[in-house]
Amino acid sequence: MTEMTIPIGPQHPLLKEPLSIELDVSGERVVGGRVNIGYVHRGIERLCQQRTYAQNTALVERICGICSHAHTTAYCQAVESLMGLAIPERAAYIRVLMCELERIHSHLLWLGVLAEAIGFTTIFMYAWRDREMILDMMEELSGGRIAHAANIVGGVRVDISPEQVELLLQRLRAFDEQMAFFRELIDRDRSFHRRTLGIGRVSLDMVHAYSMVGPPARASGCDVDLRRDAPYAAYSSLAFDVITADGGDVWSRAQVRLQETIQSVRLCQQVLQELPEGDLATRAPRRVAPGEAVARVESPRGELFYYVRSDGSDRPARVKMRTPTLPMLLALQYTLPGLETADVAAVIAGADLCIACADR
Amino acid sequence: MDATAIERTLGQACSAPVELLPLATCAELFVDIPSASLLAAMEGLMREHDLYHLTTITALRDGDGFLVLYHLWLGGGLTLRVRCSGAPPSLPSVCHLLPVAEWYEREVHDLFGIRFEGHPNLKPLLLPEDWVGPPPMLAEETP
Amino acid sequence: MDIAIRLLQVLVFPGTLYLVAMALFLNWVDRKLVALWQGRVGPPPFQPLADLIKLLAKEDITTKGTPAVASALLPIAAMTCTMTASLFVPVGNDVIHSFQGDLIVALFLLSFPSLAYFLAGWITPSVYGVLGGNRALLQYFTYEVPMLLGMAIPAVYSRSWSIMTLVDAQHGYHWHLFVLPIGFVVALIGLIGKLERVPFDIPHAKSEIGAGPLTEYSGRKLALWRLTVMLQTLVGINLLVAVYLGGADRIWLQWGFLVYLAKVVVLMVGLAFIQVLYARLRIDQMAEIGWRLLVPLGLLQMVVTIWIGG
Amino acid sequence: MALERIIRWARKRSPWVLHFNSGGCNGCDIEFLDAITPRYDVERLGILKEASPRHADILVCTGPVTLKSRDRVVRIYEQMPEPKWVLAVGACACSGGIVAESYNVVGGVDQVLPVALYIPGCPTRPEAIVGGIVRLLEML
Repeated sequence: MTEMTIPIGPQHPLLKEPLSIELDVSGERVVGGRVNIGYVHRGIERLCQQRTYAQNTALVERICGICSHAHTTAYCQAVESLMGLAIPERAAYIRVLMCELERIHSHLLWLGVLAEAIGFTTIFMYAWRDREMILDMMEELSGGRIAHAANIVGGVRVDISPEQVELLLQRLRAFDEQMAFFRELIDRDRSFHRRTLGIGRVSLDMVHAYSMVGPPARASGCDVDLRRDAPYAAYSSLAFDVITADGGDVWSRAQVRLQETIQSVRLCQQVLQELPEGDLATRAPRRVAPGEAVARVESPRGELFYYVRSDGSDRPARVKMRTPTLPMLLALQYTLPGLETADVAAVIAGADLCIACADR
Repeated sequence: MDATAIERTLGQACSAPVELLPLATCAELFVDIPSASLLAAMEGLMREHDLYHLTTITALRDGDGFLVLYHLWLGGGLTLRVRCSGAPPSLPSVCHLLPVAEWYEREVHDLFGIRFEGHPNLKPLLLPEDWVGPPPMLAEETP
Repeated sequence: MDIAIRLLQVLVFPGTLYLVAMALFLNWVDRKLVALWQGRVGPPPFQPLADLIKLLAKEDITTKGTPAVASALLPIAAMTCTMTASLFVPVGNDVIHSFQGDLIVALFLLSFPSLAYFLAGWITPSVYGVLGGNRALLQYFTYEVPMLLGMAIPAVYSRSWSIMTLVDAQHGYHWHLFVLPIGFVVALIGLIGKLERVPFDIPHAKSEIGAGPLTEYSGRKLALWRLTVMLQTLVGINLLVAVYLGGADRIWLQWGFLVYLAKVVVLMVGLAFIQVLYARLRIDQMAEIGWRLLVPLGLLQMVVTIWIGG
Repeated sequence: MALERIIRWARKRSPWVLHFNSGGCNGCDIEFLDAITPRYDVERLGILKEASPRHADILVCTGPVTLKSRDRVVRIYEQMPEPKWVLAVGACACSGGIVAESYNVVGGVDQVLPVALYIPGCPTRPEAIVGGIVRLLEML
């Protein structure tokens, strides 16, 4: 069989971001794969040490365009616990609202990218057209479609007026009807099934070996969700259920992400209906006593981990962030062998990689 | 995740009494482990508390040596703190126990210059291959 | 005098000028419809013409390692074959040249561009080009057979290998479509596979191997290749209309040409609709549909045709 | 002379775009992809997103140029046939943006490529990207 190495190079129509994957192919079957990253490494951890705590929220938000709010939530929670600061109830609720809206738009973005990878451009267009509804909601709330600057250390900067609550609930209902189309697509569209069912299957012990997190882990039966296991912000007083599947293939991941979107819509509706009164933020001191703190947040792609250490000055001594895509990329390197070359695109897109997150 | 059982396991692994200190700031348990018994501690935890999730490995400068934190998840957050010093600072690699550590150790090696004995390929992960100069996180002045 | 008319026919009306204009128009219809069904606005009119002229005016890079002569000749050869094939296919109710057996010549000439498309990818040094070439070759074999079969069935049914006589045999509404529906479906899917349209656009799968065989081509060569693909679409549709849908039947007299145009556009709308509905197939699924579904169906229809004797 | 005008008309009507992210957070990339999807739909201006540098006229660069992707950006630019233009989309591409003084960032795209048009914004709104491309077409 013809041995060949196919570079899915830093510039490739499948990838929105630079990532280099070399596939060793014999005939139409992949026999080996090497993933190397680092094209988007901007040394954010080093830059965080040169800025004050408040300035870092703007920097941390620009690690990744899709889950910017998750990053600021994790960072602010780490710094708030470092300062021993309790944020007001209303701020916790608004944080959850933005987190869930971001989860919905991230999953829809992923559905579009997967559809384009398997050549289903129509679904790419529909998914991204409906995603605009969510971006409108976020823009109306915080003024920004992608970088919202909603979080500040000590609370949130965004307030929701009663009319906005009404409008948002109405938009969420309209969005929910649109989601019915995608649910039906995932369940019944044969041409979607043919390219995703049983492809790139990941077993539960592979998930454990590579500490995989988020929807890909839950799609293989690993029932971990930080919103329920280690509730933060206002998740402890909200009702939602964690979606798991046990197929482990690209289709089960699509199923998990779609159901999660529905849970997120339910969560948003709960937050809007039970939004408590109160102010939005408590004042945060400029200098922080020496100490260290850890924060874990369930970002759209999985567990986002932040570690902040202070040395008494107004700048953090060390900020360490671990994004959920890193283990996913490592696991990808070991799940690619054995695939057909034509399925590689579906598996890479199915893994919902965010390279800007992974490289920091 | 019951702290006493973990304390007993780690105590056996490090053959010295070990104490889990809950962090004052958040629900995370820190424990200091001598670098020699790091592997034993990991195997103990994996064997008795079915540890499988290594969130990440954080390195930070502490005086002349380094502190390396292994953040684990056993239903709750647990961090093993290991002090490491020496001319070329080095630690035993854990990636034969937890394969995900392969990339975390490469990244710590990139940014802090800490060598991990027994690591399959300690090539740069995030920095370009032809990176010249000291590990970036140690450089004093901003470049 | 006769030569002047011949030249006029070859160069202007049913010949080059008309073909290029019609191919560009059909390409615009295709892109506009796909965009509208996807909720988008779609390209403005004359967009394919603008693309073509821009590409012709662009720098023509021949990468090191690509034989310059071959890479220049292939698109020209592919286009001339498609043009010559269209000599025998009636446009409206007149055809440039018709003889017994011109259906076979047309089909043979139409199959060469797909081979040239494979060679175009094969001679470029880029991995995507070679891979695209391999896939194009595999798809070429899998979909030439159903298409040839689909086109041959009406010929067997109406006992003639000349397209014009086939058109006349369908005079007055008994089109071959009504008599041989399975043959029409086999020919149509064969045509979609041959033109490498979604769901069979595997050789130039944008998300897997970039532009496939044409990855390394730019400027004039790329323009010629894109025009060839458009011409193939037009000639393929013309062939289907003539052989299955009765072409421009004499009973509509002078309106015959408009009816023929309507049929071509309706078929184009059908092709665009299929493009919106499906995801791209994998190479093995494509081969499976080709050999396990289309060829047996075609043979079944052939046996039925021979049995009912026409 | 007429041929010249026709060619200019064709270039204005069918600018094919190639997108490359040389190191940014994917904010600007998503906004560029938004420009292709139904709400903004740049295909009505004849803009197509192409898969290979050989087919493209405009290189949309998002993100600062990091050390590792510097030679990659230059190679892609060289692969593109003339006439070609570079569009720097987003604050990072224009000047290195918020991560300008990082150890792994060279700076904006203009440190490496001749940039025809800068589109600021962090992230750039899709309308700004579409407006930028139209402004570039008017400059032809």
